[in-house]
Amino acid sequence: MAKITMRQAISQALWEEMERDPNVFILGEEVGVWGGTYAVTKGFYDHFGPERVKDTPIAEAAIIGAAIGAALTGTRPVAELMTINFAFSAMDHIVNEAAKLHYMFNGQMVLPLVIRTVGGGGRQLGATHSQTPDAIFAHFPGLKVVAPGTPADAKGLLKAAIRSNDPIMFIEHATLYQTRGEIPDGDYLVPIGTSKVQREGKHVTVVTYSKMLELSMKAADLLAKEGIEVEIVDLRSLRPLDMGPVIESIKKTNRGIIVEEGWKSFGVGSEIMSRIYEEAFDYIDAPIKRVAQKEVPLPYNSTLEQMALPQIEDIVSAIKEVM
Amino acid sequence: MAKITMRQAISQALWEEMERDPNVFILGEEVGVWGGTYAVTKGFYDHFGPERVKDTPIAEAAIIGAAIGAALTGTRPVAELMTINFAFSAMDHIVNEAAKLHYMFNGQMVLPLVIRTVGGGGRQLGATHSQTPDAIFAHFPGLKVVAPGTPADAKGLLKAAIRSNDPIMFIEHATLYQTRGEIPDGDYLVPIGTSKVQREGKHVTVVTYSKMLELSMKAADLLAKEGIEVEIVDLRSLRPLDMGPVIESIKKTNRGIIVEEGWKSFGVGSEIMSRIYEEAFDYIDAPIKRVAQKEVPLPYNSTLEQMALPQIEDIVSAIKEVM
Amino acid sequence: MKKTEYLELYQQMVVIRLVEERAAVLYQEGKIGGFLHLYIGQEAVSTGLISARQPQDRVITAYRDHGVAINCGISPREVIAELLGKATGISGGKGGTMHMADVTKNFWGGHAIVGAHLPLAAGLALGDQYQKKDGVTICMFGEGATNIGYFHEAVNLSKVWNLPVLWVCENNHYGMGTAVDRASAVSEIRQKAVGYGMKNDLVDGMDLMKVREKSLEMINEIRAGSGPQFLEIMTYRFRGHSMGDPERYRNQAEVHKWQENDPIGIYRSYLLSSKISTDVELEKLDHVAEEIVEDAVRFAESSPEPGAEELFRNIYVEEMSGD
Amino acid sequence: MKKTEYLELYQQMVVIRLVEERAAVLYQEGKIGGFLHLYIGQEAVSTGLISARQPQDRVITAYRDHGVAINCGISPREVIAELLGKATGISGGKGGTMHMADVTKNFWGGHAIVGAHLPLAAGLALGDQYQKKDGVTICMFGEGATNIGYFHEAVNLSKVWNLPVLWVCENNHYGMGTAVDRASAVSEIRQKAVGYGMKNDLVDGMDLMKVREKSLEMINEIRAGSGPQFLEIMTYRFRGHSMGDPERYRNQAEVHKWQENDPIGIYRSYLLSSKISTDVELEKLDHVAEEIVEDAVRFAESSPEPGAEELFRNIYVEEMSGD
Ligand SMILES: Cc1ncc(C[n+]2csc(CCOP(=O)(O)OP(=O)(O)O)c2C)c(N)n1
Ligand SMILES: Cc1ncc(C[n+]2csc(CCOP(=O)(O)OP(=O)(O)O)c2C)c(N)n1
Ligand SMILES: [Mg+2]
Ligand SMILES: [Mg+2]
Repeated sequence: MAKITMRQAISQALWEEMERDPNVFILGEEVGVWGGTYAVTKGFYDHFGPERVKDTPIAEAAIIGAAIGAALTGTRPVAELMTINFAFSAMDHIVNEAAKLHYMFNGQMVLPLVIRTVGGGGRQLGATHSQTPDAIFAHFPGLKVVAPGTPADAKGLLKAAIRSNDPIMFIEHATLYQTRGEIPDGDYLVPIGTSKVQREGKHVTVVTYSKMLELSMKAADLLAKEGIEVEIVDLRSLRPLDMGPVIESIKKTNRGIIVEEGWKSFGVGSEIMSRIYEEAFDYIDAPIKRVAQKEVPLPYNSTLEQMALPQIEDIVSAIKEVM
Repeated sequence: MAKITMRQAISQALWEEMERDPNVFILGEEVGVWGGTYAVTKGFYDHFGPERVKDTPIAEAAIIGAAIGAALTGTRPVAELMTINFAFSAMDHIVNEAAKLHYMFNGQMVLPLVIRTVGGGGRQLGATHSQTPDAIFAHFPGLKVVAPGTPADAKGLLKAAIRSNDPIMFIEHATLYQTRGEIPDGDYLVPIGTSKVQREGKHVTVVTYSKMLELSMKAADLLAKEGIEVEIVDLRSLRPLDMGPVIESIKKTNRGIIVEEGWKSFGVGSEIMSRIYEEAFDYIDAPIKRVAQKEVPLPYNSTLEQMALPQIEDIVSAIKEVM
Repeated sequence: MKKTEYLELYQQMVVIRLVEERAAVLYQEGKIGGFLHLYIGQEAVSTGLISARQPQDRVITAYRDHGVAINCGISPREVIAELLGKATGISGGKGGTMHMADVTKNFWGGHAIVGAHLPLAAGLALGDQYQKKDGVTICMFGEGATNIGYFHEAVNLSKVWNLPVLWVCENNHYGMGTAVDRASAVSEIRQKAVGYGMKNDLVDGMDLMKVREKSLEMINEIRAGSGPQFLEIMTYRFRGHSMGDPERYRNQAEVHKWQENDPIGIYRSYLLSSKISTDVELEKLDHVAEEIVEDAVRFAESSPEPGAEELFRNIYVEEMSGD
Repeated sequence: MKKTEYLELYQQMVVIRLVEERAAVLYQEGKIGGFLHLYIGQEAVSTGLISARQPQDRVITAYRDHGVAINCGISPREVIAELLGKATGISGGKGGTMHMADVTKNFWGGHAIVGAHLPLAAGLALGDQYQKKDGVTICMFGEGATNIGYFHEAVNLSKVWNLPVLWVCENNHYGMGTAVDRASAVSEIRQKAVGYGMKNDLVDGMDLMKVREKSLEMINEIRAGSGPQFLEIMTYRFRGHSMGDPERYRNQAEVHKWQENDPIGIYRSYLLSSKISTDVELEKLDHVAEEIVEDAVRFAESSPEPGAEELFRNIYVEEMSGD
């Protein structure tokens, strides 16, 4: 069990899979010579060479479109979209092509494609560069959407994604790259589409994922001092959505909140809340609450930005409100 | 009170607003010489001329981007995206530019922009051409999303949209154009962001909008024969979302279902259900149900397609299940 | 070419023509749903072009794909069955008219979002390049598609990476109702290739032999490592854009003028005047073609619809762990 | 030009340089958040270009916008205050470094999505054309931006509609770490204009007078009705792409060679050798510039942050009826 950063975990996953399978290659803006804008692919270009670590023009639709095409021929591209905000520039290729080809052509087309991208706010990048629009991608059947919250999961999930034959959006979080955590030794996979209890507790359930897992963990630490034992379920993937552990936890605690970084309306929390009520209506003792981003384009000014983003205190008070 | 089709209602709204205000103009693919692929702008080109009815290249990003730019100069463009499936090709301009400019530049930029587009399935157009992804647009603060279900609302809402100074997605439904309904005489507006009770009842609440209003009305007719009085609340706009009439109705009936045409997960119903539980938890006597599209890319074959789309019987049985 | 090969191409054109004419009737009978884009008038383009490919060369096109499908070796049975949405259709009835493919014959579809398949084509070629295969990817698209950003990104990428693609623009003078110069900055589309420093040429698309010759030349050069090339093929569609086209944008005199250049007639004359074949022989082929198409219609009409279980098949390659 | 005008341009360049140098320090001190893209080395481009515009001419650019903002008449106070996220910033602290605009000065921003402002520029010009105003829209973008689809759609549209736009490509040889020929099919970017049949030219961007002259010529022609034109300006950024740039993609010798061509030095020499000004006079201007920038920093640092109520202001123009 080594303790490494999220950045290292993701980098290791990519490196190991590229070593294992010569059909795996990387393409994207600045993944090569620059070493990745978040330094995830640092050293890859020198080691694997320009054929397998391909710098692209600034042309998101072509990056995803070409990755789809290459995947159809049996290679296993890992396409990087520098940030998820630029995924809108490849939206058609993600939702109309990647998500639909396999079905539309009756299974003839197989796309072993991973789209790695980075979301999240909190770094004063302004409204166009700080989004967490994960929910909108999760809306499309045919696509899988994965968003890890720990280094161990990031590594295992990314390796599983690269070995999968389905198109997968793999959403990393810009402010988690420095987060450290233990990872299992050797080669391991984390199955896509499995939620996980990251902390056990009996009083209240927090459903969350990605960066908000970190904040929820801290909120749980604070509440533990007051005797409130928080159970935290990490979704890890939004589609497929594994509600099993969520429902199980809710049936135990009878209370819950959902914490997400993105905007509240038509977001991740709406779906989770709906499913909980659909599947465990009789077990809910108090209205479930959502903690989410305020519904504004994220401002540049740091104070305003932090006001808009969910904070540990927001989680703490939401939990207290459902108790 | 004349009885006209949805197509006529929308066409009249456009025509009247263009007559009223010379700053209003139309641009989009085939809006001119062709007369609009759904014949909504038939006759406009001859009457208003090529300067005000502008056929564009097939270039969705440029259509929306240019409409934004023109709006910034004080004109009032109505940009048509032939179908909402092509909105993904203009996604960045819709969610990163139109939705954010006013806020990001501290109110300096004003965008009186309407994006008219057409959604919905049921015509065997296959997976890429049959989507109802309304929820994903409604996720973005800064944008307004309107989707009328009756000719009267369509006309009044579109006129209100054209006179508004905010960017608005106006989503029509391809299989509603022939639907007839009474409209008020003369010039009238329907305020954006107001839900409406379209049918009164006391036993159960159906929350819906757009095409599914039509189906819900028919389901209500059927149930009326069995003595079940259904109240139907039509959202009419998804952002701003007016929950007032919904909550009021739920507090009266204590039971509800939500009917939408799009996919269930991370859809419109998730948000509505969450809000109901947040705002009226103590009033719900049975778990609310969602009726929505099966989570598959919509197939071409008509039988399969109809299996995937919500049907009147689905609404009827969902209502019976919550009774 | 051997005589049989000449005749085979003749037969392909006639079969395409008859399939399209039958499709128009089936559409009017309500047996085909959705849109229907006929290839009548353009048969020499794909027949000549695809006759020049090797089996390892991939073909990809837009929604006007029935002819291309037949040229690629998909049987009229499978084409018409797909039009009728039958289980025996080439896409199992799930794709429909716009989404036909047979990857075993290196035909990669049938794509309905204008221009979106061009990045996929770059990717197919990238896959071959990466795997050091010597295939050339032939990508067909309309002149209207050259105005969308996808065209630009894909063609640029192909040049930067020296991908083995033959870009083939079928200039049939209109994108729906929009004449080429009303939507494109240049009306000779090949001039766009100059902006990418790409070798390009132009050929008369009503003359199969000219199309074939030029295609052979370019495909050979690309296979030899020339990098991508651009071929503009001048042609004309004799019918409307799709079945519901009011055709207000062109006059019948223009249509008639082009119809005098019938590609089948031209090729027929060529076969006769060059003494490759005789009237009697060709008439026999016409009859065979009629029988093939009649058989195909019978086959399609008597084929079963896809079973209900098909609805949820092939959304993903793997079994999903969540839902 | 009058002497004062010559000196004014000198002063603008020096102020820009000093603002950028101070910004770098403020960034290192942690007072500026987000990314920071400096304009050092490129000052002559926007100074020469914008000196050629009339007040009715609109300017729009990308995220490397501080210099452009100053040339357009935004005070260094408002620029630096925006960098610090203060209420007195030109975008009220909500936009930040990448989103500065002052529409009263016909400066339309500051846009952070690569290439996405080009369609907006077409729209600004469309608005002027529609309203029969004689303004020319000047749209600046990097050479890296010419590979994205937005470029293509916007430039094509401008030509089809004969819009009054001057497209200005600042070719600084790199898009982040990607040298021009690693991402673009042609390394002389103006060649792309040929693909649109558009008049184009190229000018040395280190020489203010040359930039000004060429810009004047083109803007005049466009105003006279020539339709859009394309100007490539060769330049170089002396600093990294943004503050966190490891600069692995170029060697210091190359940077030094370009630094010898300092645009301020070149213009200074010109002013001296042509006897427009003297060393003493220019040094005095240098001092004035220093004071302006010091004052701006003091102003910005002592300015208040935006109040909490700003978070929810300017999402929409109108009051919303829902929430
Ligand atoms: C992105 C997108 N926008 C619009 C459409 C609607 N549409 C379908 S075909 C077509 C015209 C295409 O013209 P062209 O590329 O010349 O091909 P042709 O139909 O002439 O073969 C349009 C606008 C679409 N399918 N996709
Ligand atoms: C659509 C999109 N993709 C990627 C980025 C990230 N990005 C920001 S600047 C940049 C390089 C742009 O280069 P160029 O256009 O040459 O402008 P320069 O920075 O040289 O002024 C990239 C890739 C972005 N902002 N938007
Ligand atoms: Mg065409
Ligand atoms: Mg550059």
